[in-house]
Amino acid sequence: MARVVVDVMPKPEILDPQGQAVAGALPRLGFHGVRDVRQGKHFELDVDDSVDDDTLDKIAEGFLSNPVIEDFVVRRVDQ
Amino acid sequence: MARVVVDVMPKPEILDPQGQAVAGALPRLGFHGVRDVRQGKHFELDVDDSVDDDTLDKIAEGFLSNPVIEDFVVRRVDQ
Amino acid sequence: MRIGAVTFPGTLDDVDTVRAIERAGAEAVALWHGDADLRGVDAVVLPGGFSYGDYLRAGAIARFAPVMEPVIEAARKGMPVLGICNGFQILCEAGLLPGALVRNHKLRFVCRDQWLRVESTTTAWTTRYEPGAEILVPVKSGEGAYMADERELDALEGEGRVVFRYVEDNPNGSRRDIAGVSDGSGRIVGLMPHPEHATDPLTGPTDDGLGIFLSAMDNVKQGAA
Amino acid sequence: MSQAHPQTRPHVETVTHAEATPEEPQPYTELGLADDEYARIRSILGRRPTEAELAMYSVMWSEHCSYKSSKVHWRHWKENTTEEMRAKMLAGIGENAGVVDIGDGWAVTFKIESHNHPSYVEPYQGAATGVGGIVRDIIAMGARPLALLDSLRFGAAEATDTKRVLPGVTAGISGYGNCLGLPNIGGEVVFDTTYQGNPLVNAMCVGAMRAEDLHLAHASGTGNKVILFGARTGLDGIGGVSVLASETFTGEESGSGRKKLPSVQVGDPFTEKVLIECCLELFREELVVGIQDLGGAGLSCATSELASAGDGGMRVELDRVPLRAEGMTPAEVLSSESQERMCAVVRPEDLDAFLRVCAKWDVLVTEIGEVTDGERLEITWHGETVVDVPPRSLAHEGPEYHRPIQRPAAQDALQADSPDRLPRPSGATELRETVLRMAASPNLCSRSWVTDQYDRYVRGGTVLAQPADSGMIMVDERTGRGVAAATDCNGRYVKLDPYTGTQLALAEAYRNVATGGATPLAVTNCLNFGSAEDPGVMWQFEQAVRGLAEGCAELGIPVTGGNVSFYNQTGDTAVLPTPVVGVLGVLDDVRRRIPTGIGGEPGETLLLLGETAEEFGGSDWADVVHGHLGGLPPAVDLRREKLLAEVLIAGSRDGMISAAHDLSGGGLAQTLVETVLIGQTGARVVLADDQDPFVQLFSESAGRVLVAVPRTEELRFTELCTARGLPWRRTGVVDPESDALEIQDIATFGLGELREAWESTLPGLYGA
Ligand SMILES: Nc1ncnc2c1ncn2[C@@H]1O[C@H](COP(=O)(O)OP(=O)(O)O)[C@@H](O)[C@H]1O
Ligand SMILES: [Mg+2]
Repeated sequence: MARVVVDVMPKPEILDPQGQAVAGALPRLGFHGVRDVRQGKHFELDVDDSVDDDTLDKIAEGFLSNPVIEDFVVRRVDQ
Repeated sequence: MARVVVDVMPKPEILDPQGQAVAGALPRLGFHGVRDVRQGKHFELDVDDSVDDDTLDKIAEGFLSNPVIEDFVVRRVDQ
Repeated sequence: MRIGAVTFPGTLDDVDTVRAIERAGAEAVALWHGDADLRGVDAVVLPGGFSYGDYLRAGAIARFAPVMEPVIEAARKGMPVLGICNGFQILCEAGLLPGALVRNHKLRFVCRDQWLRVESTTTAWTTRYEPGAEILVPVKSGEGAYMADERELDALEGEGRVVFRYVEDNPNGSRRDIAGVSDGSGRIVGLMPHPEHATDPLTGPTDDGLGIFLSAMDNVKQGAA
Repeated sequence: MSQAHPQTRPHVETVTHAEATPEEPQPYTELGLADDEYARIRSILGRRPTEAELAMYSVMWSEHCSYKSSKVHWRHWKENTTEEMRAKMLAGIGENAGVVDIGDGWAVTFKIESHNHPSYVEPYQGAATGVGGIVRDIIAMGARPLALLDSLRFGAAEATDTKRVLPGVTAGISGYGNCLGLPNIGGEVVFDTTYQGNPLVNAMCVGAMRAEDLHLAHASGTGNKVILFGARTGLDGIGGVSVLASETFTGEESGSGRKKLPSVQVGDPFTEKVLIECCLELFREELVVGIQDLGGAGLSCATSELASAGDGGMRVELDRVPLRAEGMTPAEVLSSESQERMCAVVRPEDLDAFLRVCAKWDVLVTEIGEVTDGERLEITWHGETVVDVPPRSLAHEGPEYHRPIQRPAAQDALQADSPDRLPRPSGATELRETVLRMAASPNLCSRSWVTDQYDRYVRGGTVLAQPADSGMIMVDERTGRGVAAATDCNGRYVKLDPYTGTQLALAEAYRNVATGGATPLAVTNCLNFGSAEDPGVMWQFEQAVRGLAEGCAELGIPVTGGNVSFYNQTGDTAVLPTPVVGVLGVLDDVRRRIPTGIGGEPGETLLLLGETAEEFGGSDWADVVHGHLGGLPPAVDLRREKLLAEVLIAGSRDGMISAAHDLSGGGLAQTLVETVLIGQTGARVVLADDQDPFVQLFSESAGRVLVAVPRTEELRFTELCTARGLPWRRTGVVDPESDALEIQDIATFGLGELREAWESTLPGLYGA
């Protein structure tokens, strides 16, 4: 069994209202020095060892993200 | 300027309907071998070098996550 | 008798809350998220909506608004405070009520008429109801599932602080069918369903929600007497 | 890792440069401009266009913005609108949205618009931004948006792609509309295999204002300021125009880098909600001379339309526009379709007050130019002129095509393929099964899976919403004056006969509004068709427009606006022609509305108004049971529809009708099922003995409504019908004691059994 992490982020040219809302709120909460925030999704998958990288890419690209507006990164992590 | 990543995940004992929906849909799409999926949030912050780890923890704990239901991890990454 | 209704950027049900307060016979006072004081109101309602778009988490940004300082202070001193839907989420985020509200178990926003049982009639907002009364009011939310750990839930049940419970069908996967809870004093109450949308059968399913506002008025009058 | 950074100020092409290099080749074909269109631009300008000008012409002269294939057919609206129809119209075709006078000093504005392709590519955001766009159209009239409707078409209900598109579209409409605080009061969900790959997402918005507050998009008054407010401008939604950028970038970004800019945008409903409140306050304070939303074609459209509707020219300093991305070119800034932006024209003396209101709402605001006494739209970029054009040439003088029109050769065969030959259920058992099967079919089953995701309560003025024939909201809380709206279209009817089919869509929407007790007032439309270059599609289109225009003339209600979406087609397969018709009606007191469900009064009689003929062409029965589409659609009789509406309105005014539901897809059987389920009350029905029960139950003849009248009103009401010459028949009684629908001599259905059939289908497909 392996642990796989997929991070899905809005493409840089795409509006990220959530990230902007967070960035806008921080100074009001007294936190300064945060220049930019982007918010995406973080998936943790437990997969059988038989699942190869190619399949993981397909899952990430075809299902966990929409390539029209999002980029993704897949990585295997140690547990 | 530093890049900071904050990952926020539902606590293990909290129901994660989003992760479950993903896990449930994968076999229907022909992807097998994914045993479990959990879904959380992924934040990327660009922060001034003056922002210390303590402040980042406060931001993550007091704002980016809700400790009643979520855990978080903060890490600085190379750009 | 003056009851305040707070408008945050993105609050939506403030007009309805004002209407419900007026239907109950009290004077409604509009409060703004940037206000530094509560303009002498006797009770305050945080209405529903999507404050700050509900970005990040519902209520997470609004709870830091300036008006929340006097709200928290007044609540601590015993002023009746009601959070409806987004208002409930804000009260939980602010720590005035225990627990948290998360995505509905079916991952969809749900808008429907919902039966609730009034489980506690001793709070500042529910004295007008008979114990165990069942009322029909709209529920409309996407992050309405009430969550707390087992110990907290047991404590809430034990102290009679579960104020409303879904009957027949739980619309969002809330733990133990909880629709609303109160603080230890019974003066701060939060619920996901919308009593303000059940104050006139022309525009809502019933007028079952009016009792909430009437209860608060009784309560304030008694306090004054 | 080395990464090339785009220059923060890329090379831009000035008018001077364009003048000096007349022969430089330009990628106009890639931008969708034909040879003769490009030649026309050169002749208008007397030189070749700059990159920025080329970008502006290419978007403004696109099908989407210029209506170049459809405009020649608009004459049908004009020719069919009489003075009397025009009288109640405060603004009509050509404005952002139509405006009608609903009495008591109130004006109501409404419009429907498509967001089809984006909703296929990214269902959630495509549908969400579709809602955002139509709402800004309504604000641009100076109105407060009051309610939404959404008319949706998807591929086969069980198709895998539908399971991606439908939940995404629904969630997008729900996510955006709910967050804006607009009740969703109606719409449609229709499935047909032709929409596979080409779903239709049409969103409608209704808004209200005091008649004197109407704001038209005009930029008048030399020296007035041009103000851009709302969200920042980014690279999203630029689509094709990014080909222009490729030459202006160095390093890795050149060539392929910028070409793949997404044409889909992400919506920010919170920003829009704040923008709405900000605009309403600006209107209240009378700080706006003219206003225009930024939708398709972004600033290109807003500036050229504002300027060409005014009496002067306009100068814009484009580099002042607040940007979200680095290194954007003027062409990109002008073409960006970033959401949640508005453009206003403001008197200089009001500027400070304007800025103050924006600050209160935390809305980003920038002065970007001013109205001039010239005749040109002049746009500069860091001091250099990059655009210098006559604004009308962009906004109003785009190309117009007389596309070839040809009735398809297969049309005759289609119409000859009558449903009469189809085997019909025989005997009570088969009829019973057919009722249940029809009620459970995707096109007739309960829409709750979709509509339960929409907030219908917010703002507290909704008096009718799903499930009801029309949505109805209160406009004036003091008097109870309100409006009703419905959208309808049966694409199968339109396919069989586009002229009649479109009139049937009009008739149904009109009838749905009247069924709630409201008086129909005005019409909007969204014409969704296949490729404009297919002569058969253009024939459908022409027939549809003529049918709608002539139908409106007969009903005496004007078309106040609309929207066209061509190219809903994959390869040779076009969608069913889908001219969605939206009708708006008024009621002086919404307390007199007619609800849909029976059981509100102690003793009620069921009356069927209208006549039933044997009409199965394009019916749900032929589709569900036989997968058949052929023959002719039901006949349409608009005079009868008008009479029916008058009777319903009179019945509502005098309190004679306690519930009503019209007959449409699925016929009487379906209406009965819905009536008892919505009212949660049983009923006993007796069919006529002089007509085949199958025909009575499933025929889709138009012009029919089932009403429940309190027993005490029965005589008065039937006498009214007889006196007016409206056929009626006593069809049964409501039975509050029973929890069954009994159709005498045929079948008895328990309400539970009906509910199971009607409500399980969509949850079964898309998740319980
Ligand atoms: N996409 C939608 N959005 C909102 N309401 C909808 C939608 N689809 C259907 N409805 C509502 O569901 C109810 C049933 O729809 P339908 O059967 O198409 O009505 P009708 O046949 O009377 O036009 C109506 O109240 C309609 O407005
Ligand atoms: Mg109808």
